[in-house]
Formats: sequence, structure tokens, C-alpha cells
Amino acid sequence: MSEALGLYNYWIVIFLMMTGLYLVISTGNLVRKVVGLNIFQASVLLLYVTMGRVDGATAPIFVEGRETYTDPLPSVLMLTAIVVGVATTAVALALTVRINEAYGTIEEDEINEQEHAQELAG
Amino acid sequence: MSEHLAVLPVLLPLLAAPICFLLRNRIAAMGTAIAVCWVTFVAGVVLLRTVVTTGAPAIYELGGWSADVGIVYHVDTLAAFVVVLVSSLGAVVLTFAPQSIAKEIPKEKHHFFAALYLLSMAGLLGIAVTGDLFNVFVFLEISSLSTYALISLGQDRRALTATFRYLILGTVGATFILIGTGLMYQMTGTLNMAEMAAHIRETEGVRTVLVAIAFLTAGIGLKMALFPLHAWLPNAYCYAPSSVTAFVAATSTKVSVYVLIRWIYTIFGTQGPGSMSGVVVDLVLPAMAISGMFIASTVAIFQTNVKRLLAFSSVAQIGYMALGVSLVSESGLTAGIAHLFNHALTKGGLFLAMGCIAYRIGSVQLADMRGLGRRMPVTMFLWVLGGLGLIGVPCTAGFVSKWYLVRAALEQDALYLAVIILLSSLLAVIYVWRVIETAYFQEPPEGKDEVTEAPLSLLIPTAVLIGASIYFGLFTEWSADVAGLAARELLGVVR
Amino acid sequence: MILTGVMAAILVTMALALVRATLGPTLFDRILALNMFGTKTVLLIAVVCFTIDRTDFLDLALAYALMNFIGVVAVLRLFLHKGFGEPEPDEEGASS
Amino acid sequence: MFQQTVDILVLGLLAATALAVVRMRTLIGAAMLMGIYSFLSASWMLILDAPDVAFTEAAVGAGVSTIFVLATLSITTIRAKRQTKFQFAPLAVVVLTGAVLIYGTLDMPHFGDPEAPVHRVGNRYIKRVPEEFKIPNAVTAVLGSYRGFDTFGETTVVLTAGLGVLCLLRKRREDEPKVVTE
Repeated sequence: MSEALGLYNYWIVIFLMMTGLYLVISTGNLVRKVVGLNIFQASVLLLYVTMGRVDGATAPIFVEGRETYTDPLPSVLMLTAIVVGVATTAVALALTVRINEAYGTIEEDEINEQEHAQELAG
Repeated sequence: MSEHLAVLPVLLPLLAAPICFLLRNRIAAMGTAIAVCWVTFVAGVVLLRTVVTTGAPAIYELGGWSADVGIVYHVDTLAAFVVVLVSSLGAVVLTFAPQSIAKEIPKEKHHFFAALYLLSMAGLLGIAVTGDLFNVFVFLEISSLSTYALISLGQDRRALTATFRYLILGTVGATFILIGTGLMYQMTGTLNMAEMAAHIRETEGVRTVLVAIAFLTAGIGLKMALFPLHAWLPNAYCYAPSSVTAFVAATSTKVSVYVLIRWIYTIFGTQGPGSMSGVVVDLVLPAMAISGMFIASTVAIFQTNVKRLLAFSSVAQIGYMALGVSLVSESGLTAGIAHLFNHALTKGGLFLAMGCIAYRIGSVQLADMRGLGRRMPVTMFLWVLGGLGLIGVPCTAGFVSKWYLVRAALEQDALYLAVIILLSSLLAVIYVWRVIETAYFQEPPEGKDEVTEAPLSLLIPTAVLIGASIYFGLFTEWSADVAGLAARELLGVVR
Repeated sequence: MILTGVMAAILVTMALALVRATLGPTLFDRILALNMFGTKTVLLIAVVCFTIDRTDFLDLALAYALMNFIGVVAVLRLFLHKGFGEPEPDEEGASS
Repeated sequence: MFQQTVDILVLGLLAATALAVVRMRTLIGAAMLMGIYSFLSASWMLILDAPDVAFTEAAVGAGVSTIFVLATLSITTIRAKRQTKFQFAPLAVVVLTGAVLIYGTLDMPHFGDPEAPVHRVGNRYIKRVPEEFKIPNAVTAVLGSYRGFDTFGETTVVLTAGLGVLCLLRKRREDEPKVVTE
């Protein structure tokens, strides 16, 4: 029982990560792919933050009268990872805009069709 | 000055990138970028000399914080070798670039090209020198994001979709690396690779660490286009601007191979108690490598676009490197590291030659290259020399590393591996011959404009890379010896 | 104890807002659901601050409220001309 | 007990949101649910005593990312094609990856364990920050000084992305993206 409770958080976080990954690889719509990627990355943040947690501790901002603090390092790493994630999202969305200009669609199968036609023509 | 040497190759291009962008003038931006690249190259060579002569890795504590709390740069022979590899190829390819991109990229984007190119190079160099696992992720993202933008500069609209696919797979790979890093961090409580290695020996057989290794390997496998994970590579190489293809093909995947070597040998360990990379090295890596060597080479034979042919050949050649790494012996590792360098020169040179061809005939289709041997004799001659290097003909650099690889296989009494290496080289003969046959023994297409030799500013960088690949095939002291030294260091055989 | 009750109530409201955001059917429903979800987050943070006894984090709730406000304004600006009343097209060929 | 109840409830809500994003057919709906997901995960981070990440996630994840996605939708299209057939391969990949990860959790130190090895370096910071810096926030100290180079790298990532986006979206003077026939 304690095993299940102690690891419950990790399992849910894994479920969240895999949901994001599933959306990335299963959908053919470019915007939904980016949304999935976002969910995937946001869930990895939760994995790290979950690790840093210490029972009975408080946030690592020092105050009078508190002795134990949670681990500051996972927070630091994830602050970097959030920014990296949003940077990737921005580039991916800019690409989506350009693809929509060039192909008139953001559906993968329609793009593939057009590319195939182009390949045959060329 | 000398105490800051370790950080210099990373900081120079990193700080020059925004300057190039702000200059806006395309000539000034490209000029600055080229100058910075060559200075970086010189710094890299000095760094390698220092590391080799002092016999100890150069340690640089960023911000003055020691390894237990801060980030340190840890430059051993292998890292310095990769720095020289990336900066030299970066410099040569960028020297090639101005004339080439003048035809392929709109003029108002040239300063973007210069800035992104420098950022990509800085990211790759940062991965090479850092001793901190999370820092690898950050610099990997710098180099990846700039590479995406560079590839999307291609003329064809398919460059956009190729980039998008690369971005999705690359980000999934990077996130896998982030998960693996997190699990390693969770079990060891540190991000410094040396400290991590020390703690990992205490936690023998912990399942979390095994999973971390699996995720790190899968993530970096995506980044280095190890065989079944290579889906992004052919189109990305095919539709990127010529100079971008040459740079990415020569450096990006090679640095990923370096990261894999670093993780397997420095962190996970390969022998002794507590070594954790058994399954990866014994089973996964060789299987992927060998299937890649055969399947990708076979696919390459049937390509009608020469750039894509070379891209599939790259996937196959990554297999040779991975195989060398997986042998866990001095000559195997030497072969892997030497092939890293030799293949970077050869493939860089070949893609530059493709750039020359694209510059003159505006196409990289095999059908349009008919009779090119007579119309662009120098370029095609260089192409043939590079092609021989891909096959591994004696006197080329490709031969040296394959020779080491066969020797490593025989040392382990794995005769079948030696046969496999030779057989897959035969496949390379076929696809290289297809191009040679088309260029030399077929009549040029009717009704096309007369084509002349590529301008010298394109030919000289191409000749430098191809020439270097021949030079290092004839005189192996430098490349193979440094590779051997790096291999001994990684295996813990102290000089 | 009373804080636990408040927390539970807020979480239930959040779940209801989530249902509305999922079902739609119009863009306006979704925007309202997003806005409501943001408001509930602000309340949740306030309650959490009191339960973990770090009232200095109440500032965070302010920042969330601000983000929520800006977010909703931005969404409304972006889709000013898209028409909020009709259900959104979700299929190729549906009227937009 | 309170902590556990809240954990289970908030995590359940997170899981429901993630599933809703996958099931969501309309693009605007997916974007909004993504915002909700970020808000919720930010709240959970606060419950886990990581207010700095919670703050950044709310501003950057829930705010900026969502607005980026919605802006993209407003200039491209809000139509999404209905997925016709269910594919088995992605689900298999995801289930396999998830199973590997769950296998990995079996040896993990339990949630909130103060003795977990993960706190090795963190404890050094907790000890050293009050001595070496005059600021109360340990996260800021680590971010700005001990691991300042990562932060520098992060800034460079933003620069790179900015350059990339500008380069992609800048209109070509001569022509629109053209179809090159080979």
C-alpha cells in the first residue's frame, strides 16, 4: 500500500507525459502536434518538481522559524526547461504558418499528397 | 588568456552571433562570421595542443564555482578533438557559403544565416566541452533550434515540412534526454558527469538507472539518426541550402555520436563492477548499427536525388561509428572516433561538391548530372575522390578508420563483423559508381545551357576538405593517433 | 478542516469548468470556461498559501489573476471577427 | 492526509485535462485546454513548494504558449480534419515507453523522501546560500550564480528562437515560397 502511495505521483506524471507523446505521434494536424509537444514538455517539468519535494519542508525561500526546505535545484533546472520549451513552440508555430502559406493546409496527409504530386511532376 | 582557453571556442561564436545579426549588412555579417569561425578554429587547435602536451584535461569552472555546486567545463583529448573537428569544418564550410547562399537564400536573410550558423556552431562546441549533463541539454537545444531555422531556409517548400518533421522528432529526442537526465539526477543527486559516474558505481543494477540509460540512448539515437530513428534526416539534408547541408552533415550528427561515447564511457562505464551499459553496448547498438549499414546503404542505391543518396549514406556511416563505439576495445573506440573525423571531412567535402554542382546546374538530380565529368571536371574529380573515401579505398581517410574497425572486430574473434563491414562497403561501391557512371559515361542532356566549372571561391573550400580526407588517409599520425589517445583515456588506460 | 472543504469545493468547480471547456460547443463557452478556470486557480493558490502557512506567496495569486485577464483579452482580440455564436467547424468542409 | 487528498484530486484533474486535449477535435478547444493544463500544473507546482516554477509556468506556459498557439490559429485556419481511423502503432509506442518508465519507478525513492539521493547537491545549496549570498531565495541564487551559465544558455535559446521566428516569418521581397520543379 505504501509502495503504491509513494509512487502514485510518479505514475500519474508518466501517464501525463505519455498522453502528450501520444498526441504528437498520432495526430496529423500540425497545430495539434505542437500542442501535444507542449503537454509532453510540461509534464517533464512535473517529473522534476515531484523529485525535489521533501515531506514537511517549505519552499526554498528562507524565513525565520523554518528549518527544512525543499530542493531548489529541480526548480532551477525547470525554469530553464520552460523557456526552452516555449522557444521550441514558437519556432514550430512559425514553421506551421509558413507551411500553411506554401501548401494551403496544416494537415499532414494533404501535405504528403501535394509533395507526392510534386515529386512525380519533377 | 590561456586559463580561459577552454571556454573560448564556445564564447567566441556565441557572442559574435548577435553582432552579426545587428550588423544587418550582409557582407559585413558574413565577413565577421567567417573571421570568428577561423579564430575559433585556431583557439580549438591551441586547446587540443595544450590538452595533449600537458596530458591532463583542461578544467574550467564557470563563474568560479567548483564542480560540487557549479557547472564546469571538462576538456579531455576527445572533447578537444571534437572542438577542432567542429570548428575546422564550420570555418571551411562558412568560407564556401557566401557565394553559394547568394544563389539560394534571399539577400535580406544573409545576416540571419550568419547569426544562426554561429549559434549552431556554438551549441555544438558547448556540448563538446561541458562536463555537466543538464548543460548538454541546453546547448543541444541551442544548436538544434538554430539548425531548424537554417534548414528551413531551403528554396523548395519541402524544406519547410522537412524542418517540421526534424523539429518534432528532434524535440521528442531532446525531451527523452531530459527525462533520462532527470532519472540519472534523481538516483545520483548531481549533474556533474564525473561525480555522477562515481555515485552510479554504488547503485549497481538499480532499475531506474537502467531506464535512464535507455532514455538517454533513445534520445541521442534520434539526434544522431541511428538507423531506425533516422526518419528526419534524408529530407532535411536534401532540401536544406547546400552549405547548411554540408555543415549539418559534417558536424551535427558527429557531435551526437560524441555525446553517446561520452555517456557510455564516462558515466555508465563499460567494465568493472557497476558498469551499466551492458545491454546497450552488447545488443542494441550493434544491432541498430549493422541494420543501418545494410538497409540505409541499400536505400541509397535507389535514390535519384544525389543529395538524398548521400544522406542515406550518412545514416549508414553513422552505423560504422556506432559499431566501433559498441566494441568496447581500444581499437574499436579508436575506429569510431577516427571515423567520426574522417567521415566528417569526406561527407562535408562531398556535400560542398554538391553545392558547386547545384550552383552551376541548379539541380542535384542524378539525371541532370549526365556528362558532368566533362563539363565540370574539377568538381567531379573531387566528388570521385570523396566517393572513394566513402567506400574506404586505401589511401583515403575512410580506409584508415575502416581498417581499424576490421582490426577491432578480428581482435575479438568476430570474423562475421569483419565480413559485414566489407560487404556493406560493397554497397557503397554501387551507389558511388552509379554517380560516377552517370557523370562520366553518359551523354549530357540535350538542349541545356553550356555549363562551366564552378568558381574558385567554391572550389577551394571543397578541395580543402577532400584534400584533407586524402591527406589524413596517407599520413595517419595526427588523426588516428589523437583518436587512439582519446580512446585510451576513455578506457582508463592512463598514459 | 474548513480549508480542506474550501479546497474540495474549488476543485469541483474546476472540474465543472473543464467539462464546459471540453464540450463547448461555441468558442464563447470555451473562453468563459478558461476564464473561470483561471479565477479558480487564483482562489486555489490563496487557499494553498494558507494551508502551507506561507502567506508571502499570495503575490503569486495576483500575478495569476493578471495573466488570466491578459489571456482572455488576447483571445478575444484574436478572434474578434471569427464569430463566437456558432459551433466551431471541426471537419473539412464544414462552414467557417 | 490533507496533502495526499489534494495530490490525488489535482493529479486526477490533470490527467482528465490531458485526456481531454487528446480527445478534443477543434483546434481552439485544444489550445484552451492546453492553457488550462498549464494553469493546473502550475498550481500543483505551488502545492509541491516550487513557487518559482509555478510562477514561470503560469506566465510562460499558460500565458505565452497559449497565445502563440491562438495567434497561429487566427492567421492560419481553425479547421481540423477529423481523424478517420484509429491507429494502433502510436498507442503501442506510448504504452511501451510508459511501461518502461513505470518499471524504472519501482526503485525510485518515494515521493517526498528527505533521505533521497536526489537532494545531495540541493542540500549543499541550502547550506551555502545563506552564508554566501544576502538573499533569501535559494532558487534565485542558484539560477543567477551557481548555475548562471545555464541561464546564459537559456537566454541564448530565446535569442536563437527569436532569430529563427523572425527569419521564418519575414516576407520575401521577390516572391512567395515557390515550387521548385526538379
